[in-house]
Amino acid sequence: MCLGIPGQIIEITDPDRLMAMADVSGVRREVSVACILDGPIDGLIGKWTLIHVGFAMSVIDEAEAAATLEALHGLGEAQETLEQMREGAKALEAGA
Amino acid sequence: MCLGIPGQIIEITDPDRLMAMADVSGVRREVSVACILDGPIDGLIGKWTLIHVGFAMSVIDEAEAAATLEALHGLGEAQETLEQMREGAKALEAGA
Amino acid sequence: MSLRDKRVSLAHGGGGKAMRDLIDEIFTGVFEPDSMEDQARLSADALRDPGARLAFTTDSFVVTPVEFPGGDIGKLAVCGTVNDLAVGGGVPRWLSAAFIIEEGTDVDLLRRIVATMKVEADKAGVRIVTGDTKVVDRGSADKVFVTTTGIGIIPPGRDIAAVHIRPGDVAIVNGVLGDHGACILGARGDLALSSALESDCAGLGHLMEAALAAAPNLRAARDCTRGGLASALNEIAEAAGVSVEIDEEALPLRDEVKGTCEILGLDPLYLANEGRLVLFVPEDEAEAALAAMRGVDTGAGAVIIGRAGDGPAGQVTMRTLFGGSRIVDMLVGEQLPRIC
Amino acid sequence: MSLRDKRVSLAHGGGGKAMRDLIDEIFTGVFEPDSMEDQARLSADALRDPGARLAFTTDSFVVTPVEFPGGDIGKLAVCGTVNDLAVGGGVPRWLSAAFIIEEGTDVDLLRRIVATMKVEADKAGVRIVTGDTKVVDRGSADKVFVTTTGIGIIPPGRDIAAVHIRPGDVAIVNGVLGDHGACILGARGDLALSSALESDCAGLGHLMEAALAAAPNLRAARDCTRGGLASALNEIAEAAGVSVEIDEEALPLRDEVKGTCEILGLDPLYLANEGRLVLFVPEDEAEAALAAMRGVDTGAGAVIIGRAGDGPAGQVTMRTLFGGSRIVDMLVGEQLPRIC
Amino acid sequence: MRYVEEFRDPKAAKVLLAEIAKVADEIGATPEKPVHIMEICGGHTHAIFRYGLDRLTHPGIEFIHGPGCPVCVLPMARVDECVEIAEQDNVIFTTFGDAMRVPGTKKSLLQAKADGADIRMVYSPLDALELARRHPEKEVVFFGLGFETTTPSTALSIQQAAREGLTNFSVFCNHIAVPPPIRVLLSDPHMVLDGFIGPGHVSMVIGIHPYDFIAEEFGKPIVVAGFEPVDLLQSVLMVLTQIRDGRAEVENQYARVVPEHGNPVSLAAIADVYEPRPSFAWRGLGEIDASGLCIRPKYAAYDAEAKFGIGYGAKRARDVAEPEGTGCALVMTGRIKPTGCALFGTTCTPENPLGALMVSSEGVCAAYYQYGGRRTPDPATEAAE
Amino acid sequence: MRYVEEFRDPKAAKVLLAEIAKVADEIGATPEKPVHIMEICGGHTHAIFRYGLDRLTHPGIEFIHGPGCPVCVLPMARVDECVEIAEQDNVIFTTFGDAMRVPGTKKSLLQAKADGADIRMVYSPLDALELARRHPEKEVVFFGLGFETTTPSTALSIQQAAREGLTNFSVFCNHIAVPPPIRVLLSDPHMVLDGFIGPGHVSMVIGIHPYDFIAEEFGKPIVVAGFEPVDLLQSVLMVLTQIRDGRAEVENQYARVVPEHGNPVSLAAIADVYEPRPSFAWRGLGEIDASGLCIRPKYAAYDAEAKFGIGYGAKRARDVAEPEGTGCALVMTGRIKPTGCALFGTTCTPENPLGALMVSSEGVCAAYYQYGGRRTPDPATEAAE
Ligand code: SF4
Ligand code: SF4
Ligand SMILES: [Mg+2]
Ligand SMILES: [Mg+2]
Ligand SMILES: [Mg+2]
Ligand SMILES: [Mg+2]
Ligand SMILES: [Mg+2]
Ligand SMILES: [Mg+2]
Ligand SMILES: [Mg+2]
Ligand SMILES: [Mg+2]
Ligand SMILES: [Mg+2]
Ligand SMILES: [Mg+2]
Repeated sequence: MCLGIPGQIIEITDPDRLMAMADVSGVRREVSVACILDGPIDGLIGKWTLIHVGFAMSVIDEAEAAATLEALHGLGEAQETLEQMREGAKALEAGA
Repeated sequence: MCLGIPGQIIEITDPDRLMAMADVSGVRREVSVACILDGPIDGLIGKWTLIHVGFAMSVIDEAEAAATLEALHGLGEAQETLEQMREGAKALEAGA
Repeated sequence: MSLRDKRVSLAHGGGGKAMRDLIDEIFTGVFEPDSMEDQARLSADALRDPGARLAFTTDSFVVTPVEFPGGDIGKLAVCGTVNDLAVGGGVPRWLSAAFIIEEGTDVDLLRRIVATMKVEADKAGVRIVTGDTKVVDRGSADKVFVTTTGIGIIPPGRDIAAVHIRPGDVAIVNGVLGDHGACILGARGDLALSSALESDCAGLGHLMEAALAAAPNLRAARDCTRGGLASALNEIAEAAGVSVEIDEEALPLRDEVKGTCEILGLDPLYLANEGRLVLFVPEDEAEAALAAMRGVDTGAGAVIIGRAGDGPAGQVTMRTLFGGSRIVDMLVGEQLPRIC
Repeated sequence: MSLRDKRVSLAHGGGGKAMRDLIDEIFTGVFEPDSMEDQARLSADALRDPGARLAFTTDSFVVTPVEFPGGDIGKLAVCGTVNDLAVGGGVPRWLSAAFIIEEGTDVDLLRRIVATMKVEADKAGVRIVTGDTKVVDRGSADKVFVTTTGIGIIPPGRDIAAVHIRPGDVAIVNGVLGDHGACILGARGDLALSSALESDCAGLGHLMEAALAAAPNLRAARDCTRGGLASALNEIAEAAGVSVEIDEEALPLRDEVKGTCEILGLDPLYLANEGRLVLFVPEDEAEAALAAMRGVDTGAGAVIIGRAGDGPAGQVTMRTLFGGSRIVDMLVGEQLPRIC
Repeated sequence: MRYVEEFRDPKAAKVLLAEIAKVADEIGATPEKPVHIMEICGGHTHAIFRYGLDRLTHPGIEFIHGPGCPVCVLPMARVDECVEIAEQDNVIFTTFGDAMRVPGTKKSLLQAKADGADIRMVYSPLDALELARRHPEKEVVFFGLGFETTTPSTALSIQQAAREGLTNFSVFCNHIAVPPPIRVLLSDPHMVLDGFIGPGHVSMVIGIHPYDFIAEEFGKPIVVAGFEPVDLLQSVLMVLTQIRDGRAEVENQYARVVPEHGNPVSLAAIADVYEPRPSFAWRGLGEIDASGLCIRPKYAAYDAEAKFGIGYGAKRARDVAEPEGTGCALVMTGRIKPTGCALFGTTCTPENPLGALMVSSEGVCAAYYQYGGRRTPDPATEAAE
Repeated sequence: MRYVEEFRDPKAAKVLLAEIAKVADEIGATPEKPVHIMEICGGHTHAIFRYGLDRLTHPGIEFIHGPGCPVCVLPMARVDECVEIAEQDNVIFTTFGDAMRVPGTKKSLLQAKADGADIRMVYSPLDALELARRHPEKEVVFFGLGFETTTPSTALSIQQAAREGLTNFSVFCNHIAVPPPIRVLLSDPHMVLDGFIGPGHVSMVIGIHPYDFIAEEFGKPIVVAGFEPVDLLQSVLMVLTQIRDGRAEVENQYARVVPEHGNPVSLAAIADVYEPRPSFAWRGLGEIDASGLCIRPKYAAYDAEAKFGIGYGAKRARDVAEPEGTGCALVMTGRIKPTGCALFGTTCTPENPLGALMVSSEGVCAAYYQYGGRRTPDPATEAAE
């Protein structure tokens, strides 16, 4: 029961009921922002959230996302270096 | 609001609610016999009645019906006699 | 056999396996379409004759109840379209059948309907060669609707149409009128009427061919479906530009049909038929046509009911039992049971 | 103009004047059937060529809502049947159209639907030559159902069928997938989704002719309607006795379609399309076919998505973005919105 | 005997037509100076047109078609009230088919049904009662419409509902009485009527004496008649004979069905359930005193007017002006034929009835339209007019 | 950043797959002696199959598919109870689409709908709430199904209904918790698991600490993971790395969404509305203590069990025997693969699911069937098995 997707809050539609419009790749749906309210409701506009069954359940932490991707990047670069070294070694061997 | 048609009571279907089955040219419909009850309900079986909106409203009087037709018959015979007399007279004239 | 469900659900309309199971098991086996392709491909050999034409007609069937004494919606759907082809001179050849099925419909009901269709198609000499099924939400249809579309071949030189009717031409019907309409009114149950009436539903292709063979100058024919004989005659009189007079005494009506009409205040001339047609032939071919029709089971009750005249174009009148005359107009809407 | 009613009532289905008024005013003027007869009579000249065949197909359309961004049920009904003819190699010629109308339906809605049908029929070069209308009680249908049946002519020598597909043949679709299905899911309103998506509904007859001209050995084609591309490919693979592998990366999908699928847990491969087809051509004709298709407005987005293989007959697989591979099976029932 | 075919016998009709012609000649009736006979009941009007009797009878006899069609005389405001009830969420509104197409100011019941109201045609109020039994969660309202013929059926249904303790059944009462409008017509200074064909099925309930005033106060003959063509012709003959003999009596041609004093069970049920309204509106005739019935307070639980606070029960029927230019009142009082109305067949047709008499298939304008009064007249009739 | 495509990047996947292979080799994982990693959540199972990750990862890694699909583990008796409620006359029964096809002993909700019950698929309990507002005359029941991810949504909906004073909205509560069955699995003597992929969206609500017992009590690594393929691969790598390094910790791969301590509003709503049941039945696993939630007495007005006197609220769930021969329990505990079940693909198929895991498209047997576990296996996978 875990289908959750990132969506961006683009408009507050009903401040009393804590409802807002979320955009997922150009598809809009009204969602409850009750779970992520943390200050004035207008502050949510522009925020990326994780949406599940019509509720924005979590504000996505951009820094954490970037960090995750950064780690992969690092891994990739490391592998590439390794690969290059290996190829280089092979070339050396072949050259030998 | 006067569409009424003759139908024959063929069966008592619900003595408590005074309902009976009527037959109109082979088409059956349950009707109320409340209006024509006059003695034991079974006595209605076989009776011809005048049916209106699901109610048997009147038991058809066979003698009266026969009398009406009889009168027409008399009228018809009288006309025929008259006709024959006229034709006879014509024939006489023609023959003259 | 993978169709275990007793009732149709939306899954059977979703384009997936459940749908294929339903189609395979209920339809394909019976109708034997040509191929796996979603279209029938038909040899056009019979159309090579110069002058041969295609006849093409469609009708949706929405009868309630879906099954009734003397038939079901499948029988109606095959016969109705066969008849629309036949009354225009088309020799019925191929049918398509599209089903709109309400969620919750008994699968066995579908089976029965399809079986009836096969029987009627075989009788009529047509093949049901392509089809479709859709399933809609409960409450978005009334059990099953069937739309049949027919292709017939009109032989070269044959041209049956109302415009050929001339004053003096004789009008023939093939049997008692109104059985279908009266039967359905009873079968619906809400009027609490019962009788031994059965629908007259029948395919009339062979009857038309017999009549055409005996009366080569047969002018036009029309099946007397919705709106009954009265509507068919009005349409035909208008299209032909003639008047038509029919004779009340000649109209073949069963007692039960009369009884139904008396009770409900209806006019049998407007009751629907599903196996009755009215055709017009030149006077000198009338007896031959009658005899030929009576030789076919669906024409056993054929009688002359009237003739075309040179009165006002489009006017249909009836000589009453009393020698009076009244106009038989088109209905306004539909016939409603009356009590006054 | 005698049709004063704003909504259809049962009177309009009774076979009387009200029905004739409805038909005259809404249908006849627009569709121009041949005559007053209840069947079209069609010249068979185009069928004189030895080897020419008739293509014949039918579909009922039951879409909810009846009008949606990018089209309406009438557009679907014309395009759907035109496409079923076209993908089999038939040149669409004539259509019939049978309407089942719910009591209470806006007459203006019917007018709009019929107008759309006329526009699409003209675009496709087909004539709507015969029809039918039935009116059913409120709650016995969902506004309007339309059943179209089409006749096309398959030129002599043309034989397009799945059985001709060989391993190595290339699969091409004519544009982005799933727009129709995703658009309808949104338009229904009950999921409260909105987007700028429009249905892809379009007639594909001209596209097929263009592809056939450029790729004379075009093997087979299928429109990707209910059940989407996945179902079309499964059907075709099974009928052809080949395997098919498609490439996830090659699949053209709009962001909004992806978004709809993410939100609802659906797979775009199974979303319905109404203006998309997949066709198989020999590898050496693929580029020519692509170019020709891209020259037609309905083929502007044509791309190669995969090819037939000699794997297990009927098996459709997809190479995922990751280089993994998964089976793309037929749906079981219909795709239901999921949350897990 | 099946009491139908016997009374449709063309031979008997021929004899009667000859006799009618004889008596008509005896009293000097001519097309120019015709005898005006009003058939009060729409059922008779219908039969006259269906069998073409108007064209078969002596040209000196002119039928004037009376106000005896309860559908035709139903005011538009009452139809509006039906629609108002029928459109309530929880209501199943039941009606005879006759009333479905009658236009209200906004819509007919047929249109209201198309718009979503749960409206069902029934053959009998008993069927409405059965619906109420089967749908305890719904309010089932029966549209009680009709003359004395029909009134007992709704009275008995209300009594039955009360016996069963049904709480979800009610009647929207529009029952009316035949004698009051006849008195209105006879009191009209333009009145040309020479005699009446009395509605047999009304008399089956009320007997023949409620018409005594016609003979006694107004000196006009009246014959209570059956509905088969032979019945009608015989009744015409009886009226003519009274005229010829200078009599003005209430006679009973339909004695096989009509008891002199009516049906006691029916009368008792009416008296138990209903009471007269001070007055009631008739389309084309206006308000007529004591011409309508309403449900007695003791049966208020079965009175849709009380239950829904609609119509006479709440306030007087809304004053709804009839469409302009309608000739209905003139037709109903015999001063013009339907064809004499400027709207006939043009803006007033059965498809789109403007006036009361075009509404029901029993309305005389509808009958004229349907059965050919409007097209080329029969040569015989033409001569007669 | 749109937080989707970035985590579906094939290049990133390639890097991760290489790194996974490296670590797997380092710890000596082989097809004969694989590392068993359980992804608890059905959403992860689905993603693994959808992207073919099981075939791409090093052959020494074997995914064991956990019980984390609330549809799969729903006992048939509970479906029967849904049907019982849905078939009541006045009820609109609302549910996520996932539950529509789940078989009860007699029928699924899809079949009940076909049989006439008013059952509607909704995307959100908020949509059910809106239906209740729009249909005050109906009882709107929402089928509350799901793990901690979903539980807040129904709790908040009940609170909202209470705030609005809605009296016709209730929830049929079947919410369950992830940790209890994990404890059951880990306590199984046949247990072969070496590490866990933790359900990220559950932790989004409850945080990562409820899994501490896995590391602390049972000494197994667990990585709370996102649902994109890159997330999953990275999490696998993290688990493998823990194994290689001899660590057993609760790590959070999905930190962009999962706060360490979860979502306080959600947790408060759950605590306000729900309380643990003594035990709850899991299809294929049996009764598990404190694994299910029910509605607190103070919200009894919104509790469909109380309102309809059905299910746990009235009596214990009926004991419904699972169909015979099903291998579900063995699959769920990792002892066999779906293809090892005798019923797989023969009598148990997605069209006619017999066992729990074939029911939902998240069930592992359904995933195997749908995504090709059953047909010619990938040569690579074949070699691996
Ligand atoms: S034609 Fe119409 S308006 Fe004129 S009298 Fe007849 S019903 Fe009245
Ligand atoms: S195949 Fe069916 S019975 Fe066997 S384990 Fe899977 S779900 Fe259970
Ligand atoms: Mg899950
Ligand atoms: Mg009357
Ligand atoms: Mg037709
Ligand atoms: Mg037809
Ligand atoms: Mg026809
Ligand atoms: Mg189809
Ligand atoms: Mg088709
Ligand atoms: Mg199609
Ligand atoms: Mg197709
Ligand atoms: Mg038709």
